[in-house]
Parts: sequence; structure tokens; C-alpha cells
Amino acid sequence: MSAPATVRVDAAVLENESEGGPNRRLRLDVGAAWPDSAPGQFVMLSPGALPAAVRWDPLLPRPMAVFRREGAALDVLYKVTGRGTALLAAAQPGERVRTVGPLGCGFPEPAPGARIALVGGGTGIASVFDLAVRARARGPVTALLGARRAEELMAVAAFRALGVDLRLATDDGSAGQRGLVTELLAQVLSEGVDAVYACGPTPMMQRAAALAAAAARPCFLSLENRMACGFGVCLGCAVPRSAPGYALVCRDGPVFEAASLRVDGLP
Amino acid sequence: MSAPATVRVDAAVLENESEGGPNRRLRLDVGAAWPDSAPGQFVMLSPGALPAAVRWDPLLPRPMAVFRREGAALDVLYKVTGRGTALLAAAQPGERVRTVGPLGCGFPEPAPGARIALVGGGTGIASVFDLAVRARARGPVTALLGARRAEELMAVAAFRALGVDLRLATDDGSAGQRGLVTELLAQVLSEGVDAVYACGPTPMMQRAAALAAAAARPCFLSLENRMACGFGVCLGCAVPRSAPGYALVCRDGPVFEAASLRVDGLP
Amino acid sequence: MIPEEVDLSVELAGVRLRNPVLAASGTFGYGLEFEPFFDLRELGGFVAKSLTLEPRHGNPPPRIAEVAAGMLNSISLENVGVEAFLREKLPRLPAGVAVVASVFGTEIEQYAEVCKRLTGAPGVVALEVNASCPHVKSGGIEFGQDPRVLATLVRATRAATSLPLLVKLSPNVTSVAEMARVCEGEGADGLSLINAVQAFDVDPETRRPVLWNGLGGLSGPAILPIALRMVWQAARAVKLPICGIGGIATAADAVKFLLVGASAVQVGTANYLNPLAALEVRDGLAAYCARHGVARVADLRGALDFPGR
Amino acid sequence: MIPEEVDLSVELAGVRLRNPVLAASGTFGYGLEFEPFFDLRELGGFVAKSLTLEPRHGNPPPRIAEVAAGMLNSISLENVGVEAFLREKLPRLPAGVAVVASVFGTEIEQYAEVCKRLTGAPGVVALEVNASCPHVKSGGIEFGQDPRVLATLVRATRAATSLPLLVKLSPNVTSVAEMARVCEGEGADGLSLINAVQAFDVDPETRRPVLWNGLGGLSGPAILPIALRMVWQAARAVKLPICGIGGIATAADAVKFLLVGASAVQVGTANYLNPLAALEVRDGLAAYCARHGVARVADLRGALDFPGR
Ligand SMILES: Cc1cc2nc3c(=O)[nH]c(=O)nc-3n(C[C@H](O)[C@H](O)[C@H](O)COP(=O)(O)OP(=O)(O)OC[C@H]3O[C@@H](n4cnc5c(N)ncnc54)[C@H](O)[C@@H]3O)c2cc1C
Ligand SMILES: Cc1cc2nc3c(=O)[nH]c(=O)nc-3n(C[C@H](O)[C@H](O)[C@H](O)COP(=O)(O)OP(=O)(O)OC[C@H]3O[C@@H](n4cnc5c(N)ncnc54)[C@H](O)[C@@H]3O)c2cc1C
Ligand SMILES: Cc1cc2nc3c(=O)[nH]c(=O)nc-3n(C[C@H](O)[C@H](O)[C@H](O)COP(=O)(O)O)c2cc1C
Ligand SMILES: Cc1cc2nc3c(=O)[nH]c(=O)nc-3n(C[C@H](O)[C@H](O)[C@H](O)COP(=O)(O)O)c2cc1C
Ligand code: FES
Ligand code: FES
Repeated sequence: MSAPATVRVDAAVLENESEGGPNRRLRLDVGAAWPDSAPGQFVMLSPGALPAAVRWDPLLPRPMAVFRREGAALDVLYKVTGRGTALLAAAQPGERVRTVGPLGCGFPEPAPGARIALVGGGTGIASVFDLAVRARARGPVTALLGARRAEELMAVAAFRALGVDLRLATDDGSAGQRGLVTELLAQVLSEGVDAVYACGPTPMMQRAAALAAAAARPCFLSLENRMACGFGVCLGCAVPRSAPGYALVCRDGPVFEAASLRVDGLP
Repeated sequence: MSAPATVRVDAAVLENESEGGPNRRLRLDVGAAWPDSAPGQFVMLSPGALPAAVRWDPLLPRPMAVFRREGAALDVLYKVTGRGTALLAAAQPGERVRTVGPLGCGFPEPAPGARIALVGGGTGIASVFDLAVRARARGPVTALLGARRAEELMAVAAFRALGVDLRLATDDGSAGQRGLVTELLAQVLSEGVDAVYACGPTPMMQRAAALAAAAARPCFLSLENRMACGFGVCLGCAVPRSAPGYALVCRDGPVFEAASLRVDGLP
Repeated sequence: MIPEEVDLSVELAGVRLRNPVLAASGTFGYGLEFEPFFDLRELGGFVAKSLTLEPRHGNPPPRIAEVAAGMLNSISLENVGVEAFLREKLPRLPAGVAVVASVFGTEIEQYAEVCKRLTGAPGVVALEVNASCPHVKSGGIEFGQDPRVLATLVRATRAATSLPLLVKLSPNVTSVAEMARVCEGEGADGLSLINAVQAFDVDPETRRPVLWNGLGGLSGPAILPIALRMVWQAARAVKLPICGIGGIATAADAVKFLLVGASAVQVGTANYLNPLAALEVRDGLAAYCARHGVARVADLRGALDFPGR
Repeated sequence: MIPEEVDLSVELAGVRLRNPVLAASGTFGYGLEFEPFFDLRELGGFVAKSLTLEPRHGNPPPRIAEVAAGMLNSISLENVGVEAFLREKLPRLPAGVAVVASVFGTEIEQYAEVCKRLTGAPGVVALEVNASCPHVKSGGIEFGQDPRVLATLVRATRAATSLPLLVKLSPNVTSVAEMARVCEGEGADGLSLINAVQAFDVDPETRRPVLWNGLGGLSGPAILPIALRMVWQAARAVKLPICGIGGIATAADAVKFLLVGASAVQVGTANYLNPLAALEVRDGLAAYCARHGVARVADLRGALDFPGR
């Protein structure tokens, strides 16, 4: 696959609205020339709207999955967790957010007819949505979404609207099954699944990889690492390969076949 | 004079509107407990509204004269010149600006019946307004205001509403007399004035001091120095006294009798 | 403001402090300037502006400038002199305020003499020898940057006072560990670090240095990771208690310094932008301890989780 | 984008560069990564990621963290090795890109060998000896921090190549002027400074260092005033041309470095947040010259207005 074009745009905020709980949806006008992206690709966003005068703190952009693209509009679903996302949450329509992308290598296309399970934990839900959109035409999709509480579950309505087999889990049982989303995965694997695609917190992905391996199913992980550049030059997003050495999440991933990584060494 | 109380409040922005050209008026809700201030006193304002998450750049607060106080509302007139004021200009109603004050020692009260000349250049106009308000009940006030262009002249309408003798000068003649405001001062001194009160760029104040000295009239200067703290602890705002050593603009001023300073050594 | 159950008191160089939050020299005046904002006894203490034998006028303006997440200064140690401090400043402070007096001189004999005069002054609980001022040509930079000169200075000031003696180190050195060992060897009771980092800035429009003096000291949040590194290195090199300084503006910042081995901290530049900064650091520290089940703040000292290092 | 009348070309260590704006080692990959964003020939050149004799894997994660107006890194010199660079990276660059190859090793012989292999490679216009990497225990820190070791390193690499030789200095020293003089004495053709400043940060919630390695290098706008100070000091100590590095993100920043004596500049961390940063610095520099009536950007070198100093 030849790498798609990458651009930098200072994209105007079209909408920036609460999605319930700590989650928000940011809609950016990235322009008509914005390159197409594959499911699982991401963008780097400035930590907050570009200010009226230069201010260097916080400094680094934040990686965010492309949730949806509609013409010149690009949607990102994000959770307010720290400084960068708190400042992004304050961005007003009309302000601009520096956007670099699309970046990284997305999910491989599922084989036609394959039954696939998507596992999204927390902010990882945003990373698997576009895959669900594209994969459901090719074969049966089961989407397993998990979070701490009901209000932290992202994009449930959007998944529901897709008509995929949707199952939820929350730590406190406030939505779907009480417990971890990987418990749902264990169930679904026993029902019969050809491949697993997961994004979420490290322990979730480690467990998903173990379950898929035990069931002898391929497992693709989309990693949510800290990043400085997003395009392979800072070497900051390294994760250990199963072979000696490191892979770069932003360049070689964010999607990896689980077997290619030393998943117990993920940060 | 016993120093008035000084407080720190995170004041809500009530209004933040253009006053034409680069000038704006910021109205802050400082609360009813805000101490009374004397003409010429100032506040330190955070460089922009307090952000949704800590950001340390720019770091230092900016000194601004108290333009007007009405109950819990405090008005500041400011010119957008650099980073801090550009960020202040972006502050939205409802956001908060950290405000420390009132600070410094203001203008001495004019003697009853004394004919006084106020000279305001650029942002210095804001510093002499409150003196005009209070002094006009005590004796005849002539206000001389200068700036580069008409649109940079601050608070002309407010001075006009006071009914004081008002004369304008601009570098390009777009309002009032073409030339420097100190040329107006020379005229007015020759017409008869008992004391001069001036605030503006250093060359303007040096010239005002020289003119007043030549006319053997007392001259009070309000200085617009760079400051870090505003209350006498960083020693950053030093200006040379005519006696050896330095005075602190924030603590010993911002108003000084011109003769007490080495005005040619002002930064 | 302080949860009942948390013991905030610490010992620093033999002095029992109410809590580990002090204000740094040169950023807190003589204490009096902060009385409008809060009761000084709420802090662990404060370090007064560095004192010389004679009053000093300092540098011409401009003396300060803003840089990314920090500021530059070249005050050059303007101060009222030790006598005026003892006569006019110290007596006006309320009883119960722990004052650390900071000492500076251009000759070692001057340092020693100032130490002598401060010893026994009511309220002065310790001395801090400023061996590290980065902008005085004939002074601080050499004392704190040369291990032999530093040794002589510590020896002389040590001999001049019975008060607990803290030495404030310069960050402008290849090895802060070496300097820390020198101080330990010469009988210092503790270390304070870091002072401002030597720096320079230029106005591209005027082509002039932003400071009259050209060179100045960089302080504020920008230097925090450098300061933390040096405190960590010094804490591994010596047994002396350390007062951590550099860019501290929040309780989280203070916790970091304690974790890498500081016994107490000083809030500096943050006092300028927020006169309540030191108090808020104190309150936040108490809240941190309560949230994390830390009964005594002193238990945080060196509690970094960094196995093998 | 460049006003016709401004001559942006400069000479650095005997190399004529289209303009004085380069990209810094470790922040620009092998150049290829920036091809989606702009034509690499628009820059004065770039310094490739430091190369060792053998490929290196680098440190485990976390390798980076954000701090006030800056970032920390402890990559520990992961690179493809000199052979893969010559075989796979260099040939893919368009002709006309001025490549400075950066060299690193854990032994002086390794440095020298890498220099040898790079000499004569098409497109490589100069070598930069990384004597200053702040986070490799057995490597950079000692080379750049000890004048004797540095002298040996410069001598060996000087003998190993006929290419112009730049030495990249560590900021973690008491006297950068001393190190600059050492390089001049051993026949270096120029200096690059500064590398990242040794630093440390801690997560107060986990009590762990934010980096796997603990120590890391601080870079970004936070270090600009420190870098500017060191370039100013080095420029007064030696006649060698200097490539100024540290926190440069705008044309105004670049102008500052030229004014204190740099012949060229390198944009580092800013490339991460803005892949067009170096290009924008170049354009802004041209605009600055046009606005100030500067006909040749080279005339800005050392044009600081600081009489008497
Ligand atoms: C490829 C990719 C796609 C992503 N897609 C999304 C998305 O669509 N929606 C979304 O909400 N988030 C997404 N993330 C995660 C997102 O980048 C982080 O949540 C965000 O950077 C946090 O920034 P902050 O400034 O708010 O938090 P910070 O203040 O930086 O950090 C808050 C806390 O989170 C930790 N932290 C910061 N970044 C990370 C990280 N990447 N991984 C683990 N811990 C971290 C910090 O150490 C700190 O404890 C994605 C990450 C990657 C790499
Ligand atoms: C007591 C006092 C009262 C003041 N009252 C007012 C007021 O009512 N309204 C108002 O608009 N301004 C007033 N000022 C001036 C105001 O503080 C500065 O204009 C403001 O700090 C500039 O901030 P900035 O971040 O926008 O500019 P910066 O980015 O800091 O600077 C822009 C340019 O101005 C220079 N500069 C910055 N501060 C000063 C300064 N204090 N003096 C001279 N040059 C400076 C910088 O070097 C730079 O070239 C007052 C100053 C003082 C000391
Ligand atoms: C304006 C200013 C003046 C200072 N004066 C002194 C001083 O007199 N003596 C001293 O030991 N340190 C002095 N310092 C250094 C501070 O005490 C502190 O070590 C340094 O600023 C780093 O801490 P910070 O980043 O919290 O400010 C001064 C710092 C500033 C900013
Ligand atoms: C992630 C990262 C990796 C770096 N790798 C190298 C390197 O391999 N060789 C080198 O000489 N400098 C390296 N540097 C240092 C930079 O080239 C530069 O000297 C330093 O970051 C200061 O400049 P800046 O503030 O503009 O980033 C690296 C810096 C960063 C941030
Ligand atoms: S984020 Fe920079 S290399 Fe991956
Ligand atoms: S501004 Fe700090 S002493 Fe005046």
C-alpha cells in the first residue's frame, strides 16, 4: 500500500460539543483537499485552538483517531483527560486547530465474509468506529464497547445506527454487562469469530491479544501511545517488537498484528 | 498615607470590547469587596483569561491602570501591543482574569483651585483619566491627549463627557493638532498652569518634565515600566533616582515627582 | 485548609518547620510585602532577599524580561544591607515566622561577616549562603562554579555561625553532585537548589539584549525539569537535607521534588504571578497526602519508584 | 516566498548553504519523512539522525514526555546504522539537498570509523560530531563534558575525514567557552550548540519518572534563553562558525541566534509540532531582512547592539 498524502491544515472548528460525561465531539473543517484515510489512521491536533498570540505551553500535538469524514468535515471523538484535551474542549467554533494527517497505517481489510469482532475500550472506541463502518458491508461485525461507566461510553448511538451486533460492558454495570469488555470478547470468541480488532487501554489490549491467541485467531491492536510528532521522526512512540528492537506506533502502526509485538512490554 | 488593602481576585469578564483601532475596554467583576483606589493606581492582570488547564506561557501578569470603578465593576482601557494584550483581547465574557490590586501610589491630590495640566500619551491616557474625574471638582483641568493616529487615541469621549478643557494631538494630524502632545503642553504652560501630571512613552515624559522644569512647575510622572510582580518583591521595575540608587515603579510609584528621578535614565 | 490527619511538619537541617513549603530568596522580599495576602505563619518559612554587608543598588533597567514559560532577571542583588534588615525589616515580622536569611558578598570575608551579624537575630532560624547568583561578575558565579572556591566559602561561613547553614548551589555546573559533596565535606547542614539558570535574550527589533546586563537568570516553570534533575543527582550524592527550588508553582510540582529526595521546597517566581502561590502549594500538598493516604509529608522524601537506580 | 533582494546564502564551516536554516539531528529523521510537507531543497540543509557504526535499538518506552514549553526525550540514539543510511536513506534524497551527517559512538574509534565511511558519500556536505547526547551513560555525556576527552574525540574525528567537521556541544557544562576552545584547538571547522539539557521529571500520581530512563534531554522553547547564552559565550571565545540550536520555532528566534554570533541555525523540536516550522523560519527570516533593509542575511551575524561588552 503506497502511503497516502499527509497535509497540515489549520482547520476551523465547526462544532465542539459534549457527547455526555467526559466525552466530546470536535468537527473540523479540514478542506476539500484533505486526503482520504483508512480506518485506524489518525491526526495530530494542536493542544487547544491556535491562540491569539504564540504560547508554547502545552507544546505538543495530541494524536486522535479519525472518527468520521464527511466532505470537508472531519470528526474526532475525544475524552477530556488532561491539559491538551481540556484546552481542546474550550475551542470555540470559528477558532482553528492545527491538524496534521492522515497519519499511520490503519487496520487491514477483513477478508470478505469473515466474522470480525471489534473491541473498543474507553477512547479506543473512536479508533475502531470507521472500521465498523467499512467492514459491515463485507461480513458480520460484532462490536464490543467498554468503559468505566455508561456516560464514558463513546459513540454508542453511532454504532447502533450502523446495525452491527453491539454489546456493551461497564465496570459498574451502568450500561450493558458489568465487568470488562474483554469478558465479552471471550464470549464472542466462543461463539465463533475469524479475527479480532482492538483498541483501548494497555491491559485491555494485552487481554484481547491473549484471548485471540488462545483461540488461534489473528488479532490487530491499535495502540494509543504518547506521541510528539506522529510521523516517524522523534522515535518517541516506540513499542517493543517480538523480534528484537522497537516499532514506531505512528509510522509502523498504530495498528499492529498482536503477534508482532511484545505486548507485555507495552507502555 | 496608609497603604490601601491589596487583594487577588479571579474576576469574571463582564465586557471586552473594541474602543476603536488597537484599543479595547475590559470590564471585570472584581466583587463588592474590592478596595477603593486612588487615581494613578493600577492592577496586575493575567496575560489572557485563565485557561481551562494550566499553561505557563506567557507567564507574567501585565500592569494596567484602573480606568474606572463602578461598584463591583472595574474598567481597564488597553491597547493590543504584544502577546499578553492580544490574549487579553480574546477573553470572552464569563471567562476569568486574575486581578491583583489596587497597587502602587497614585497621583497626589492637586491643591484646591490649582490649574492643572494632564498629559496622556498612548496607553498613558488611561492612567490620567481617574485623576481628571476627581480633580475637576477642585480646580480647572486641562487634558492633553496624544497618539500616533486618531484611532489610537483612547477615551476621548470619556474626557469630553467630563467637561474638562480637552486638546488633542496626533502624529499625523488625523485628530487635533498635528505633532506631539508635548507641543500642546508648551502652549498650555505658557497660558498658565500650576502643576503637570503626565503618563506616556518615555520620550514624552522626558519632554514634559523638561518643559515643566523650565516653567518652574511641579511635574508628576506616572511610569509604564515592565513589571513581574507589581508589589515590590522582584525589584524588576527599578528606575534611577536623582539621588544615587533606584526607586521601584510598582511600590514607590508608578507616580513620581519628576525631580526625584533621573529621567534621562528611564528605560 | 489542612486535613487534620496529615502531619505536614518536616525537619530541614535541624530546624523543625510547620510544613515543607517556603518562599525563595528574591521572590518574597522581606516577607512584609506578602502580609496583605496571607498570614506568613501559614508557610513553613521564607528565605529573605539576599543580604550583603552594605546596602546595594543593583543594575540599571531593564532588569527583567519574559521568556517561554519563564522570566529572566538581572537584579544584581539590590538589597537593604544586613544592618537595615536587622533594624527595620526583621522586627516588623510577626513572631512565629521562620525566617531563613540569605547571605551574599563579593569577598569571602564579607559573607562571613554577614553570617556573624545574623547569628542570634530573633526569628532567623537558619542561614542560606547564596553561592550561585548567576549574574554578578565578581561574585556568585565563581563561588558556586569552582569546587575549591566553594569549599573555602563554606568553611568560612560555617565557622562564622552556629545557625544551621544551607548552601544554595548554582545550576551552571558540569556536576552538581561534586558541588554537593564539597558542601557536605565542609560541614554545611543542608543544600538549597537550584538558583536561576544563566541565560540571555535579545530583542530582534532593536538588536539589543533584553536586559541591560545582557546575562540574566532564567527562572519559572521552564527550569523545573532541570532543577528536578539536579536535586535528584544531589540527593544521591550526599546525605544532607535538600531544599528543592526551581519552577515550583503547584502542589504537584512540590511533590515531585520531595519524591526525588528534597526535604522541603521553595516557591520562587510563581509568587509574582500569584501572591497566594506558596499558600496554595501548601494546601495542595496536604490534599495530595490525604488523597494518597500519606500520613506524614516527610514520608514522601525520596519515595520515588525507580527500582534499580 | 523569498523577497528577490535578500541574499539568504551563508557559509558555514566552508560549506555554502542556500540559507541559514537547517533542521536539527533527531528531529528530522533521514529527511524523507518531510517530503510530504515540502521540498527539502528549500532549506539550507538538514542534519540527519545521529549514526552509529551498528544499528541501535534505543531505550524502552516511555521515551518522551511533555514539560512546560518543552519536552523530554530519552531515545538513546536509536538509528539504522551508518551502512543502512548510506545504502537505503541517502540515495532516496533528491539531488541538491545539503545533508549534514551526525556521528556518534560509545568509543572514539567507532566515531572515527563512522566518519570515514561517511566521507565521500554523495550529498553529505559536512559531519556533525554529537559529543553531547545527554542520556547515554557510556557515551555522549563524558565526551562533551570533559575537556580532555573532548580533545581526543575531536582529534580522532578530524583525522578521519576531509569533510568539514562540526562539533555539537553539550550544554551540561560549567564553561561552554572552554569546550569551544578545545574544539578550535583540535581543528574543528565549526560548532553546533546546544544539544538538549539534562533533565528529569516525575509523575506524582505513580511516583515514577516519566521516562523509562529517568534522565532525559529537555528541548523546545523552554531552553532558548540558555542556548542563546551559550552561543553568545562560545562566539566570544572562538572564531569558529557556529550553528545555533535550541528552542527555535520562529524567524524571530533565528534572528536572535544570528545576532549573538551564529552563522546558521537548526530548528529542532518545533518540527514535531509543525512540520512546516523550518520552512516558515526561512520565509520569516527573509521577510525580517526585507523589513529591516538587510541585504545579506550573513550581515546579521554578531550584529548585536551591546556596546562595551
Ligand atoms: C493513534 C492514537 C489515536 C488516538 N485516538 C484517540 C481518540 O480518538 N480519542 C481520544 O479521546 N483519545 C485518543 N487517543 C489518546 C489521546 O491522544 C490522549 O488521550 C491525549 O493525548 C491525552 O492528552 P491530554 O493532554 O488531555 O492528557 P495529558 O495531560 O497528556 O495526560 C493525561 C494523563 O494521561 C496520560 N497520557 C497522556 N497521553 C497518553 C497516551 N497516549 N496514552 C496513555 N496515557 C496517556 C498522561 O501521562 C496523564 O496521566 C489516541 C492516541 C493515539 C496514539
Ligand atoms: C503602572 C502601569 C499602568 C499601565 N496602564 C496601562 C493601561 O491602562 N493601558 C494599557 O494599554 N497599558 C498600560 N500599561 C502598559 C502595559 O502594561 C503594556 O502595554 C503591556 O504590559 C504590554 O503587554 P503585551 O504582552 O501586550 O506586550 P509585550 O509582548 O510584553 O510587549 C510588546 C512590546 O512592548 C514592549 N513592552 C512591554 N511592556 C512594556 C512596558 N511596560 N513599557 C514599555 N514597553 C513595553 C515589549 O518590549 C515589546 O516590544 C501600564 C503599565 C504600567 C507599568
Ligand atoms: C527576580 C529574582 C530575584 C532573585 N533574587 C535572589 C536572591 O537575592 N538570592 C537568591 O539566592 N536567589 C534569588 N533568586 C533565585 C530564586 O530564589 C530561585 O532560586 C530561582 O528563581 C529558581 O526558582 P523559581 O523557578 O521558582 O523562581 C531570584 C530570582 C528572581 C526571579
Ligand atoms: C527526540 C529528540 C531526539 C534527538 N536526537 C538527537 C540525535 O540523534 N543527535 C543529536 O545530535 N541531537 C539530537 N537531539 C537534539 C536536537 O538536535 C537539538 O540539539 C535539541 O533538541 C535542542 O534543540 P530544540 O530545542 O530546537 O529541539 C534530539 C532531540 C530530540 C527532542
Ligand atoms: S510520534 Fe514521533 S516517531 Fe512516532
Ligand atoms: S514589579 Fe516587582 S518590584 Fe516592581
